[in-house]
Amino acid sequence: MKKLLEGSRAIAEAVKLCRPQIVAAYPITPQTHIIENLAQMVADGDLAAEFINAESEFAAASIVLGAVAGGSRAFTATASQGLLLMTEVLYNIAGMRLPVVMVCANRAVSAPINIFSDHQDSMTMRDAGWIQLYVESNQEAVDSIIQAYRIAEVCELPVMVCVDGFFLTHTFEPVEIPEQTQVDDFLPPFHFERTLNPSNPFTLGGGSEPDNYLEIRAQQQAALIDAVNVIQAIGADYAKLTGRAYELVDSYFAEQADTVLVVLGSTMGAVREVIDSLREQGQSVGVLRLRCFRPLPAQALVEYLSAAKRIIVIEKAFSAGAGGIVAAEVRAVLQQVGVLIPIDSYIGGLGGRDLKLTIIEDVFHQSSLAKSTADGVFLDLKQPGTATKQE
Amino acid sequence: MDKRDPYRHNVLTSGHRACSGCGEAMAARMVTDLIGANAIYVNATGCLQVFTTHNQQSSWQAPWIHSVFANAAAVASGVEAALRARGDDTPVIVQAGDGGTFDIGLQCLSGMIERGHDILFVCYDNEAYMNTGVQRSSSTPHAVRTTTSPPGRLSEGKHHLKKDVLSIIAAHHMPYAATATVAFFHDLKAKVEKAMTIKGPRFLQILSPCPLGWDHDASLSVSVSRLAVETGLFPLVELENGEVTSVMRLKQQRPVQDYLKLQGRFKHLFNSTSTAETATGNANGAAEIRHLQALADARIRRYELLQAETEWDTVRASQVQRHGRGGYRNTGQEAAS
Amino acid sequence: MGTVKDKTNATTDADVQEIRFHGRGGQGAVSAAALLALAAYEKGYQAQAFPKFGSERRGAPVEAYVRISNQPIRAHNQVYTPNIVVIQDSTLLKSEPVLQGLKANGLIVLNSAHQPSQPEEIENEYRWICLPASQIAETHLGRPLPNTVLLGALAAVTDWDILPGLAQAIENHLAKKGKRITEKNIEALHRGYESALQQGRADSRKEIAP
Amino acid sequence: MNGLVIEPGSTLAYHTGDWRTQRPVYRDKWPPCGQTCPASEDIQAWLAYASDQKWEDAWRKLTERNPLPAVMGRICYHPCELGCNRKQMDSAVNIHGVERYLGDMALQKGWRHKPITDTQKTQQVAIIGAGPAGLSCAYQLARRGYPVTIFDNQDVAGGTLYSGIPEYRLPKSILAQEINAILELGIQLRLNSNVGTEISMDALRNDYDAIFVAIGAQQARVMTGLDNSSHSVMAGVDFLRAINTGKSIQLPNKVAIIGGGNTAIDAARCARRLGAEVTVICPQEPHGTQPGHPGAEIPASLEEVLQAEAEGVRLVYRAGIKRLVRSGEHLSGLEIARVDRLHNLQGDFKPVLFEGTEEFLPAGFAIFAIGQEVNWKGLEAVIEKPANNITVGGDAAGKPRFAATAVGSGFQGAMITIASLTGTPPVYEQHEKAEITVKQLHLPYYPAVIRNESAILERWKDNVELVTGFNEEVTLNEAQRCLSCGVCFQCDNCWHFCPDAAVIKNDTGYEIDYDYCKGCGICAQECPSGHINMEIVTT
Repeated sequence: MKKLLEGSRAIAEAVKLCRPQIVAAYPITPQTHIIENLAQMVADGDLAAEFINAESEFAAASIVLGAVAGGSRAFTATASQGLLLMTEVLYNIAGMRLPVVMVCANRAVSAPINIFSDHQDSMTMRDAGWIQLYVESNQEAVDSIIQAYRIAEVCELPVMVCVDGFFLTHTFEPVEIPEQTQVDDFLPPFHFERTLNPSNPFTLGGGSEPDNYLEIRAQQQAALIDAVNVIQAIGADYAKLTGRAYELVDSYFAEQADTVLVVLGSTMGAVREVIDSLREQGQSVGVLRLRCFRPLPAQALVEYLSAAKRIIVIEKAFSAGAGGIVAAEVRAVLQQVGVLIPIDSYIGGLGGRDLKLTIIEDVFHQSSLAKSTADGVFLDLKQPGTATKQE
Repeated sequence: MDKRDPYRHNVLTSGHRACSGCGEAMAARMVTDLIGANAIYVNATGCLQVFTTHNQQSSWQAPWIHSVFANAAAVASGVEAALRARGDDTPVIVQAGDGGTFDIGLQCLSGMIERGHDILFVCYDNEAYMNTGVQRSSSTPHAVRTTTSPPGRLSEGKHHLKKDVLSIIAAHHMPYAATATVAFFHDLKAKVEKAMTIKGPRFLQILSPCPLGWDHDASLSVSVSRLAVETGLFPLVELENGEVTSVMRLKQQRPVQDYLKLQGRFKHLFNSTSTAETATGNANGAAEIRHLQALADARIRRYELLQAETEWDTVRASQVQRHGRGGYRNTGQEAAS
Repeated sequence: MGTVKDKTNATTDADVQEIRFHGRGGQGAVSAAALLALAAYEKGYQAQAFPKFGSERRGAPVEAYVRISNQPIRAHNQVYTPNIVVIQDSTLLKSEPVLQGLKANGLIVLNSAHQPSQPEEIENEYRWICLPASQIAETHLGRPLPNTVLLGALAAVTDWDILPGLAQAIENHLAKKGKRITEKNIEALHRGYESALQQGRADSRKEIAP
Repeated sequence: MNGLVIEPGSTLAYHTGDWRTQRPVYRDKWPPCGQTCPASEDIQAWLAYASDQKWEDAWRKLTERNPLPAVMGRICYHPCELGCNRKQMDSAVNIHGVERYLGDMALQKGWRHKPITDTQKTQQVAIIGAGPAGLSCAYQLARRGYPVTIFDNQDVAGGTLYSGIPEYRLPKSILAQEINAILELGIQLRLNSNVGTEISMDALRNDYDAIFVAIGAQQARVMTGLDNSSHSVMAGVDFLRAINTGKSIQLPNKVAIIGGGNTAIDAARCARRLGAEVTVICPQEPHGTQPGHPGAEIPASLEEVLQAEAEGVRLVYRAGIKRLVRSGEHLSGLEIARVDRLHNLQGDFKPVLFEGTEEFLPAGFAIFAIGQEVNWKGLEAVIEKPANNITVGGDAAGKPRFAATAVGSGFQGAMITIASLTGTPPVYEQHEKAEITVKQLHLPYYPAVIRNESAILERWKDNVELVTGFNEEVTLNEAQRCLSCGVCFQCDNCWHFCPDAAVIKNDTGYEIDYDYCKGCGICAQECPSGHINMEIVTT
């Protein structure tokens, strides 16, 4: 049954359904409502977990690392600076192949300090070895979290569910929360083979040498690449249970369109409106949302984008000194299979700047950037001197 | 599994790559065999982690995990909570060096204590960053030579004092915090065993001589550690809920020179050519030796190491007896069953 | 949905009603938005509510938004051109651009006994519902919290038929605070509803009815 | 996660022993107690057993070299305790107290000596003299399967132990029991058999394959130039024999003893027990006055002197006798004078007296205890025609003439005898171990424990044994004071302190696992007893 819930509450309900035994977190806007809800659930006895108030995000990540190694399902959430403070541990969790699930309430990275949403935080973690799922809505956040636990535990890889801060976390919208019995059927009790246990003493996180570091990393890479199949299979399984299907990528007329926009996250809703409007006007446009960004679903990108004549990427993060991250990766994937479609790379929505429908629509009307060296063009950029000075 | 020794488990077994005469290896072997293999060990980055896990080989015969440098206490918090969630009362032990305790790991340690996790945190204090080649830490004593506190025309080694981490930790209303060192095995044993009977966070700071970083002969690790205590520079004390509840009395106070002279890290103080006192306010070698003596005297006064009403003194604690004074509870046989 | 069409955003199919709440930190603007969305959702509409993104500071100006629609609401953008503005504190009229973007013929629900003179620079014609919500609240709750009173007024001047839904939402929302407080708030909700009706603005109901 | 390459193996596969440039080796050392024991007892070893309350093991270890522990525990002057390294820490281990306890316990429990071999030899050995040397030799030979016959000219076995040592120091019953225990090994004892007169040496040589001559030094030295052959004068050795064989002796009120040895003190104390006022004229200085010159001090043991003084014996030090003063046949006293030097110009022990220091010492009886000599009468051939199969031992072989020396001599005699019988070089079973000094010990590791002393009865006049033995608790306490110099006592230090798990503890001690030992040397540095050597690794 659908309920109108704040996104953070819906996320907390989803986490609760997964029966984590340990929740560890450190507050940071816009993640706070998620962990406040979880803390209340624990306080009310509705969630049989221990809520551990970490003294930093670095510690929170470390605690869930330890909790999973210690044999319990765990959850954490953070954003922005908190995610960056976790960086060392996130790489470590992935390298140790620990099935941790976290939510990143996506937020801009300072300086200047800015609490509003963009994707720079989780994008910066793209090489950490985590599976990254970027969700469009709170419904998808709920569904992805439940799937994330199973994906993580099957692959022995950590999963980061990326939820746009405020746009999703603070928004009340209708969400269907699965029944506990449904989730219990879908997600088996936590099992981690390498659990620290005196009856089978195991060394986790030992040193390696030039001799074998490469091989271990190669295994990690192979596991991430293989995870594409696991994510799809588990997604299909979930669809059977709930009727809600999620793919690696989410196409809205992408495969039929001459011009395809590529986006991530909650922007997709507005883009759908724009696509509808443009298609009503007879334009051959579509959009492809990368739900799964890590592992990069190369095969799906090729399938959905090869027939396009023009690709536009709007992304809420960039690789400073280079340009759009997603754009570069999409370009690389297509070029690898010999598809040379012009790709226009736009960066927008940074620091909470709303990607208004008009701005999105305007991108379709812009002439192609192809053959220019411009890459990562900033959208909605104010002219010098016109940026407001606000509180 | 190593079952060579029927009288101890060798939780930390042979083939590790610690330097010859390593005090930390010695201390860790004592601690882990006193606790046994029925525990989960969480290690911070550092010498102990590096020399015990190398290239697909581990010296640990108990479950052991290492994550990163700063987070051992937090990882342990997670492990402990996970075990508790599963109704498993296996003890959780953190092992860290002074870097992972005094400096980069202090925040996580503070969090672990504040949250009351049932964890024993053991700091093997060798008073500098030895793993990276002897750089100064906040545990490095005053006037010590390290590669980042070198003596020179304007310097007599480390300018600052050794951080009193024990007081910081005790100030958390800590159920149990104590110091120990390898030379006094039976004292160390009593403290480990006591710590293991207490619920909640517990802390042991174990002075662990480093032949490389302290620049003494490999055979002198125990002797040097004994002198650190006998001079008063490293008091052996116990604090419970922030109060000093026990000290090891010094039967006789030795002058600090006895300790300093064995170690190359203090050598510059004895042949100091620095005339820096007037120029920079730094002292010359002789004055620094007097300063170290004064620091020892102050610690002795603070903990009443000469007057304490206790029969537990440096002589009594050292004494051996025929067939030993008792060793380790856990043997390989016990752990196997 | 309704007769008020969004002319400022050509790409939007304008079946959406957008409501903007203005208040001060602590006055419950965000809660009010959520309660409104819940009541509408219970009535069968699609609804979305969210605060003005950012940190909340007690006493500082606060905004919250609601979208109500017959169609699923996909966009997560901010609200720029509301159909209705609810102003919980009349002092905000002077300090904040509370009427910014309000659609022509838009509705203003104001916590005030009197209708203020419309600033000259605003050309659009607006319809005002003014009621002393704080005083009403003071009478019924013992505290000048205008929130539920204004929601009652809003129910009175729209034809969403959400008065029972609001009462239910308030009951759920305040469940932890006890039956007495819940009852008083629901009473305040009804007083607001009645007060708005008594202003004889029945015509405005028709204008904005979805 | 099957096949994950991050699954680690064990570092046991990595042999850090290759890093080593020196290696620790457990090596027993030879402690000073053993070095100084005239009987070469492995004192440390039997104290170790005693420390573990393995009393019989301790007794058996002790009796490997000395079959008379109950006797020696009473009368030996325990030079071992002078050598004891524990003196540098507090005070020496009371070794003789433990020895006596073990000897007494053996007698009380009836422990019997056991042969070393089951093989009975056919070569016969004769031993002349049933004193400590002869008994010791017989014991060692018998344990090794040789048929042994002891000849003694007295009617009781024991030699000087019987005739020379008073009851209050060594009860006859104790001596008899220990001798019996030795004889139980199958030794023939022929008393009242005077070899040299009744039985000729030649006859003995015909009947026996080897002979050990241990006839003692029982003939009193006579001070020349004195009228000391007549009434009221007696040799100390004769006086003691008379006392010890139960002859009744009547003494006048005042008795003078001449000499400073143990015989003099024994005689003085015996005379005191007969009711006399006794003065000992001793040419040497008192104990402790001539440090570094032990020969200048009274040779009698300090304990004996102190006990004698406690019993009222008066000692006049650095005095010599100039003449006996007689009134008719009766002795009225001695003229004594101060000693200038102890040796004459020829270097012989013959105190030289100062002129003009004479004084009169009233005495009705004088006992000369100025040494004994060997009586070779009838056995001259032994000296004149040395033979491979004839060995001389005990007091007859030379000085020092201590009972323990005689016991040691008996052991050596047995070894030489066996060598001559088998045609092989003698096996002394001497310890080929490095000696250890106090500098190699780590004294702070040892607990301070006060030395236990035996109680001395105040009822000395009863002529019962004066010094009491230890009880078990005290004996254990004393044995545990042993520092175990140079020998492992399983204190666990090496085992605790090894950083590399290269010291493996087992039921009997420790072993080094050289696969992993890095040679840091901590074990050797921290070994309390100096048992561990660091030895350079040579390829």
